[in-house]
Amino acid sequence: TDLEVTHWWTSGGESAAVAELAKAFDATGNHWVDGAIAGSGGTARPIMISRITGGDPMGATQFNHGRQAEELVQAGLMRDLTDVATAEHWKDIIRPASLLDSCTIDGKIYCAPVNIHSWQWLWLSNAAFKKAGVEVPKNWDEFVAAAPALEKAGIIPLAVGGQPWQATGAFDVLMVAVAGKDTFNKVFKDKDAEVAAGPEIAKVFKAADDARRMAKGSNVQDWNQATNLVITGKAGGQIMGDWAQGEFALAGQKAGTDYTCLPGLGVNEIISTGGDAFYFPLLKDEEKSKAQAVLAKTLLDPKTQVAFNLKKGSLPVRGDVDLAAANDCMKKGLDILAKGNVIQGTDQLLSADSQKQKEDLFSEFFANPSMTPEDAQKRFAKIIASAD
Amino acid sequence: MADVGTLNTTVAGIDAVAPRLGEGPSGAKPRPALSSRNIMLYGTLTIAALYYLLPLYVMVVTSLKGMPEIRLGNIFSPPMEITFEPWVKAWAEACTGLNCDGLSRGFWNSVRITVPSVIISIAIASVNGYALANWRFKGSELFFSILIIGAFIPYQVMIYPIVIILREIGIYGTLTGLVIVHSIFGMPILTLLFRNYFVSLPEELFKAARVDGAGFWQIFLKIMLPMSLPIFVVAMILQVTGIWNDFLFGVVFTRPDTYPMTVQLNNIVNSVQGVKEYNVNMAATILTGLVPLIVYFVSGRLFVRGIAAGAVKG
Amino acid sequence: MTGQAQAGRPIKLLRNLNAKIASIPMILTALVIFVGGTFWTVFYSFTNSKLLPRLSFVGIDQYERLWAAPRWVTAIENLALYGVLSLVFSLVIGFMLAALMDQKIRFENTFRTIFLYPFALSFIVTGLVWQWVLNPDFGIQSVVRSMGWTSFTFNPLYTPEIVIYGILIAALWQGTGLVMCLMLAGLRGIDEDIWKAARVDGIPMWRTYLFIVIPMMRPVFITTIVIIASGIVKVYDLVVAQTSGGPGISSEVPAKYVYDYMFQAQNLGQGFAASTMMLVTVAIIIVPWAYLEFGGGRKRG
Amino acid sequence: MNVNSSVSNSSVSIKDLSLNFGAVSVLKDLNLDINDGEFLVLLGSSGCGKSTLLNCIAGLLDASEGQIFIKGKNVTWEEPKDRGIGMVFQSYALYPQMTVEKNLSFGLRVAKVPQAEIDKRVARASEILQIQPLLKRKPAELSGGQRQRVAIGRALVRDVDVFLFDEPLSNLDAKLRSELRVEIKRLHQSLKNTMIYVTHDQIEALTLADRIAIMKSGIIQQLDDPTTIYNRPRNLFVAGFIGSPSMNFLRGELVKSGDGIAFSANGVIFSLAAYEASETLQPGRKVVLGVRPEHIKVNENVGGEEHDATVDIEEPMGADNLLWLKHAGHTMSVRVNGARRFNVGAKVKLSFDMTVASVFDAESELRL
Amino acid sequence: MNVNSSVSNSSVSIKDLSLNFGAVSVLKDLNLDINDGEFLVLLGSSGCGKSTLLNCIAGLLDASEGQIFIKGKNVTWEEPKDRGIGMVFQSYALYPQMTVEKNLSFGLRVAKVPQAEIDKRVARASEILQIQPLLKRKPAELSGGQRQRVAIGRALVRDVDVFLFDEPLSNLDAKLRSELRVEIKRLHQSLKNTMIYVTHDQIEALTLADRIAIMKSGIIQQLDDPTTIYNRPRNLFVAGFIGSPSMNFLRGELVKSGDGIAFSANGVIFSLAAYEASETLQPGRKVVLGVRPEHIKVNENVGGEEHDATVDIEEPMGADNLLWLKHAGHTMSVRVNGARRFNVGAKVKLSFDMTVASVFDAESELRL
Ligand SMILES: Nc1ncnc2c1ncn2[C@@H]1O[C@H](COP(=O)(O)OP(=O)(O)OP(=O)(O)O)[C@@H](O)[C@H]1O
Ligand SMILES: Nc1ncnc2c1ncn2[C@@H]1O[C@H](COP(=O)(O)OP(=O)(O)OP(=O)(O)O)[C@@H](O)[C@H]1O
Ligand SMILES: [Mg+2]
Ligand SMILES: [Mg+2]
Repeated sequence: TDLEVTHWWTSGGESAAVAELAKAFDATGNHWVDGAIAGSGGTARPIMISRITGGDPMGATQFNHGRQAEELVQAGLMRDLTDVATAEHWKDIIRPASLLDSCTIDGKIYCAPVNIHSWQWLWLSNAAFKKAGVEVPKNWDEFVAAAPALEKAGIIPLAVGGQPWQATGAFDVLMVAVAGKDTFNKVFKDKDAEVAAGPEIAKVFKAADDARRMAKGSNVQDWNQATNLVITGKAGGQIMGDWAQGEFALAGQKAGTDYTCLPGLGVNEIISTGGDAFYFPLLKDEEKSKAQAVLAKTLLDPKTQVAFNLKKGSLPVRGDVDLAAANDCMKKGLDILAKGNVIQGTDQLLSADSQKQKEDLFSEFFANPSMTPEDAQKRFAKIIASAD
Repeated sequence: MADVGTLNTTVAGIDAVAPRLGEGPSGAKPRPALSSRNIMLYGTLTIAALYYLLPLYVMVVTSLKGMPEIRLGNIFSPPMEITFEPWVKAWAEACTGLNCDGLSRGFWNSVRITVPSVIISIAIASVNGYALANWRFKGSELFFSILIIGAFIPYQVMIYPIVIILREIGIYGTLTGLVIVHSIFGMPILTLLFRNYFVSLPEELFKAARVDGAGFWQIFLKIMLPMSLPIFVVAMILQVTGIWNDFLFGVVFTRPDTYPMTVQLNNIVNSVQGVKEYNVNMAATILTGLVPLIVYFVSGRLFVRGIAAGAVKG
Repeated sequence: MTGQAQAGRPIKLLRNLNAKIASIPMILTALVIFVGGTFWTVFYSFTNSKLLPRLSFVGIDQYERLWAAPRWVTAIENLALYGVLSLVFSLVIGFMLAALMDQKIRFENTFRTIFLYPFALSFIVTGLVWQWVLNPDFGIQSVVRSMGWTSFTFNPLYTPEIVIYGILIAALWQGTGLVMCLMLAGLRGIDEDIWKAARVDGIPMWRTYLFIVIPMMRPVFITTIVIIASGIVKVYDLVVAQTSGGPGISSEVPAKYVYDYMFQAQNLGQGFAASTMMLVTVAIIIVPWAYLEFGGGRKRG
Repeated sequence: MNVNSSVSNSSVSIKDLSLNFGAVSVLKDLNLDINDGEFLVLLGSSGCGKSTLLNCIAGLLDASEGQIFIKGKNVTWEEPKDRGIGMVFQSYALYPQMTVEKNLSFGLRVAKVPQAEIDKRVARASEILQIQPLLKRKPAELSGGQRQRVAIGRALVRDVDVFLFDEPLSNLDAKLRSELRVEIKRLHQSLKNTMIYVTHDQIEALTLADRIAIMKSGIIQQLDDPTTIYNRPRNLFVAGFIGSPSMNFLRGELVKSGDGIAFSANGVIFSLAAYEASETLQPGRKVVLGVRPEHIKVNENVGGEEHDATVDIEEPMGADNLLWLKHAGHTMSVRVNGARRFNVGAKVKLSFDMTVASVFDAESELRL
Repeated sequence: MNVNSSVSNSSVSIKDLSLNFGAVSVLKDLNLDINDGEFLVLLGSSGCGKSTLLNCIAGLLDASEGQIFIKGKNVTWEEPKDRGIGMVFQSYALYPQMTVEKNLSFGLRVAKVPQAEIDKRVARASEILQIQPLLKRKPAELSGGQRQRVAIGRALVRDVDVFLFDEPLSNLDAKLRSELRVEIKRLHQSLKNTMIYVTHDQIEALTLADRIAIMKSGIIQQLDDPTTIYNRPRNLFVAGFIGSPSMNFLRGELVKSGDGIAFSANGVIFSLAAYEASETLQPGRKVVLGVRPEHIKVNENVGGEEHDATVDIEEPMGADNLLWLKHAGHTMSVRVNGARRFNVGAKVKLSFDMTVASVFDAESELRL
């Protein structure tokens, strides 16, 4: 049966990873009809939602699991996957459990998580630091200290693309690294505006101010263009999620020798466990509905998980798979995961609305040097206060 | 002005001495080809033309370069080595997700979307304009005013209501639905142009046809249409351009196998493997713009004539 | 009215029946889409609809939040600035080009085609190309610098203060050709005798244009302004393709705010509130004018 | 409604017709009966509602009130094509993309008349109008006069009862105008159709009409044959409107003079003994005396007193010579033979032919 | 060439003027001297080059060859505003968004004439043209005649030597046209400026002109005062062009008849004994006899033979009555007094007044 799957995985590493999913699904005798829409979730999501609400749903669609699809589920537009999940014992195999929790609404499971993404990485170009004549930093503070040397060598210290979510992501990462897991949870999970206005977060803003200064001059829009600055040594580093690793891999670079990755910015080795999941709109066609179940099952198949995540540069959602082929950075991630140093991603903690407001704030903050960290923090606290 | 008058007579006295042909100015006033007026005129036009041509030049030149050459940095320098590789790639090989057939697939989808959309939207708007110009009825001007105000409503605002309406009619996601959407959003400006054009045609022609016994449709088809080529060309150009270049509706109201070329273009341009392949992007960009461009070059002269007729009357 | 007394007076509604039938698409569009859609939007702007429209009213909360959002304020400011500049420059440049083209020049067709062709390209393409031409690392700035003028700085797209001008450059490039055509058409419609009269009166060319010809071209200007202005209000693709609203939020526009909040932030209520504000603004400017211009039973022509 | 009898012998009959454009009332309670085969001219200055009336008859405008009968049938709500009318417009209104032949036959083809019949009628019309050689041309390739002939032909082929002309000759130059005028007259003589002809040119009205209806602001001022209109205008407006140059008007009052009645203005006395209705005139009444330029004789007595005048302007018009004279504070126009020439400033003697003069009440403006 | 004298007393003088539009030659070696204070009318049918000539004089078109003098000064290369001319256009060409006052004064303000002077001139012009009450209105609020008056005023305020009129009255209706004609005539009499007036309406030409220049295809056919043009047209074209209805033309040949010369056509003989140049006529020559409609008498002998004819059409025109008669295979128009009426088909006797007839050579078309 043909099943149309929409997603926004179109960059090099991503599409290679999707191909693995498609291959596995086709192997079950069905057919994966690819519906890629480029330009990140912001472009793709409205299209997906329009189609689902417009009565012309696809077979399956990617969302960042968490709260993005909540209302679609509540409106009864999504297929209940509990049957598949029970049959496949997802409760036992998916780890961390919070991933499945995000898919669960009123006790029913509505999505199949496929990977774990973590934001908390600093990617560094070894070549750039060599050129600037400084050691490759081992944590954020060293990195900040090395910035002047990089600048002198004509290298942008920190690459940040122009898209708003990149600045926001970088800030969240700095928050975990600088203020720690508890503060992070207080702010984003408990929506504690007082903490958000407090001295801990002020430190984070101080760090963000540094980042802002270091990011001056990165005239690129897309995240992978920013990553490319690092790959080519035009920039010293980039704060970006583990998906950046795919780009390094595609460029033929090797972790450790060509580039260095610092989870948790080398300060606080904690990673967030956001990720992608597939949702399955409710279809009238029996056949397709069955195929959906098959796809859901395939997505969590150990072999698929390994193949997909290796290409994607993310971590599998099952703890029981063998990742011998994983590279340095991925192994670091797995270690942290195993230690349980995990937090939930902001996607899961905040509504898209609050996320967007945050994005507006941080993209402005990063682009506008005249905005003081204090002002920014005030606005940040306000957003947290009204967040849901 | 009496003083000027006397001045003239004195001048006349001087002139009268020998005002015979061949002395004094005679024939056409000499106008050197390089008069300061011409230099100004053609100079300004040429500079303006350069500004308009610059991006096209950059696009073409870049699309003919290889990536190594592009990295050298000067986007204005002509290609040292012309390669058509980017064009081939943009047309047939570039990947979006798993589909690696470039723009070619989107091209035919675009054609399938554009042709009926252009025809139907123009058909509807021309009939509207005709009815508004020649068959006014109570309220027709009100609807027209609403339509004109509708021209100012951002498309995004209307997506939700339209999705709901199309869903209720049950044509969401079909070509019919998309054609309707294009007709709706083309209607305000096109109706304005058609109405103005038909108003500018002599009213007596319309009356004569009515006396001759022709009805609403006969007058439209046999009398008005044959006289309206210019405005149809204008409408066609506007609609071909608008619909061919449309991204938002194309992506919201179609499915992957019927995505128009612009969606494909977006996918190619926005999904990059590390380095952006500028040459492929530029080739893809030119390829996407090619159809409207050809329509322009073929019908440019009629365009101006038609615009004239469609605009002159408010 | 003596209607009933007269033999065979037909029912009013049925007169011009064909015209009315033919206008059904227009009437439906006007009523269902534009009026209906607008009311629907306004209605739901008082709810806190998130991903899907739902009827939970929150009064004017959305509007309060909207006007408290710096991004919205920036967007409105940008639109005002961009709108005024774009309208003025389109008209001025378009008119000047048309005036030049109207001097019985040679190669008129060539020039006209050159000025008009960008209109065939979508805003996405336009944005992309100009993003590139204006890119400081390999666009105009780098080329000029590589020619020796190393302090040359022309980097509008990454300079928040002037980014809107970078967008303006691209928008004008794309749209002035059409304006020029409209203006040229209008100029060609001016009575020859007016020019002659002005020459005999000894009125210099520029004054003839300014005080006589331009006022005479009112209808052309109106059509042109409708076309340009409706494009300005809707400007979205160009900004997305060129800057994504950046750097920061410095090139945000209202249409993008609407789109982002409706679809990315999944806060329909907020998006609807923003679109309602746009509509209100447009209506305040347009409705009285449209009434004067098109409504009110004005005489034919 | 029992209007049959009054309707039966008229070809077109208009009853209490009113028409408003919004708040503006253009036609007011208009009544008009046009006989079968009559050539009726609607004459009036620009904007008086002539075209509006014609459009009402044609069915191109809906009356606000009133009824229209054509050939005894109430056509008030009929479609134009069902009224048995043909219409010719000032701007010709030929279909530019069709050849002359197609132009002529369009109405017939719309009505699905068989081709043989169409050919016959086109042949007949083009013969009558002598446009056979033009049949294959397009309107753009025709001269103004030829175009207007085709436009007439278009009405001709439809074999209609009533022809409506809306200033058909206004767009032509003087020479063509007089030629086509004769042709239309001849056409009417041979076809004997009812024709309603709108013009603001009084020469056309006088030469063509069986009867002339003179309109002013949507009201018919006088409906009569040309001679009566010219010689016995019903009121001041008609008198001033008809005749070129205009009738000379003198304001004054009636006085007794000797045995009869006389007119006095600015102290000058004109005997009205010869006036046709002199017995009805009452002394003391304020009146306007109207005398046509050709009824004033220069240096030639036709009876009555002689008046001194000075030549102010001379307008030689070929066959005639028009003099503008100053006479006792009035300016007066006088038409003399083209061969008689005067110098500006010359003193002349005037003699008024009162048998053909008109006297109007100064207040009601009606002829006495 | 010793043309000093001819230039010094002419206001406008045109020497060997030629003008081509691309390959089309519109004016051919044209020479014209217009006297100071003269009212010259350029008369010709559409497209003959009248406007082109006027535009050359105004400086709005560059001559291809030749020279133009105004007030003795060679202005061939001058700008229009420096030629001392004012121009009035058929379409009025008023500046639509300015009030009448602004329209009048715009040229002066541009020329930086002091405000007091502007006011004075506007006041004077508007007084002459009686447009004071309209000064604050815009052109759209004026009637055609008022607009044309303002257009004339615009030339008036500029105090120019030469007025150029390009069919100023063509857009007006018949009545207004005759009124404004008188006003222009009066204006000329009071201003005594040189005026060059283009028209294709012969009535305007005949009434207004001191001299008329009749043009055909860019060549002046005859330049003479109206009476001469009317009575002694130099050639067939002029004879046919002037007069309404046209002169009646009969083709035939000269024959001997008794003691004198006679004209014979279709076997009918007309004695030419009374013709003014009868002695120069040679028998056997193929000629065209031209007789004006008012020079044929009906049932009234003015000498010479009488001819039988039948009334074909009667066109009553108020003061006159125009008869179209069939006579020996010709159609002939005859003008009689408006009071004399005839029935169609009536048999009448015609008598031709040969003293004022014209005889043209059939080949050269020149008057003999
Ligand atoms: N569609 C309309 N709406 C409003 N007023 C109109 C309309 N058509 C005509 N009028 C007015 O009605 C009056 C009569 O117009 P109409 O065209 O009948 O005049 P007319 O006698 O034919 O004049 P003309 O000789 O200029 O053709 C005019 O004052 C005109 O302004
Ligand atoms: N700009 C031009 N280019 C080419 N031919 C022209 C141009 N202007 C006029 N002509 C031609 O020159 C001839 C004379 O034109 P002109 O306007 O002088 O005629 P006219 O006597 O004024 O006629 P009308 O009475 O119609 O105004 C015409 O045959 C016309 O087609
Ligand atoms: Mg009319
Ligand atoms: Mg002319």
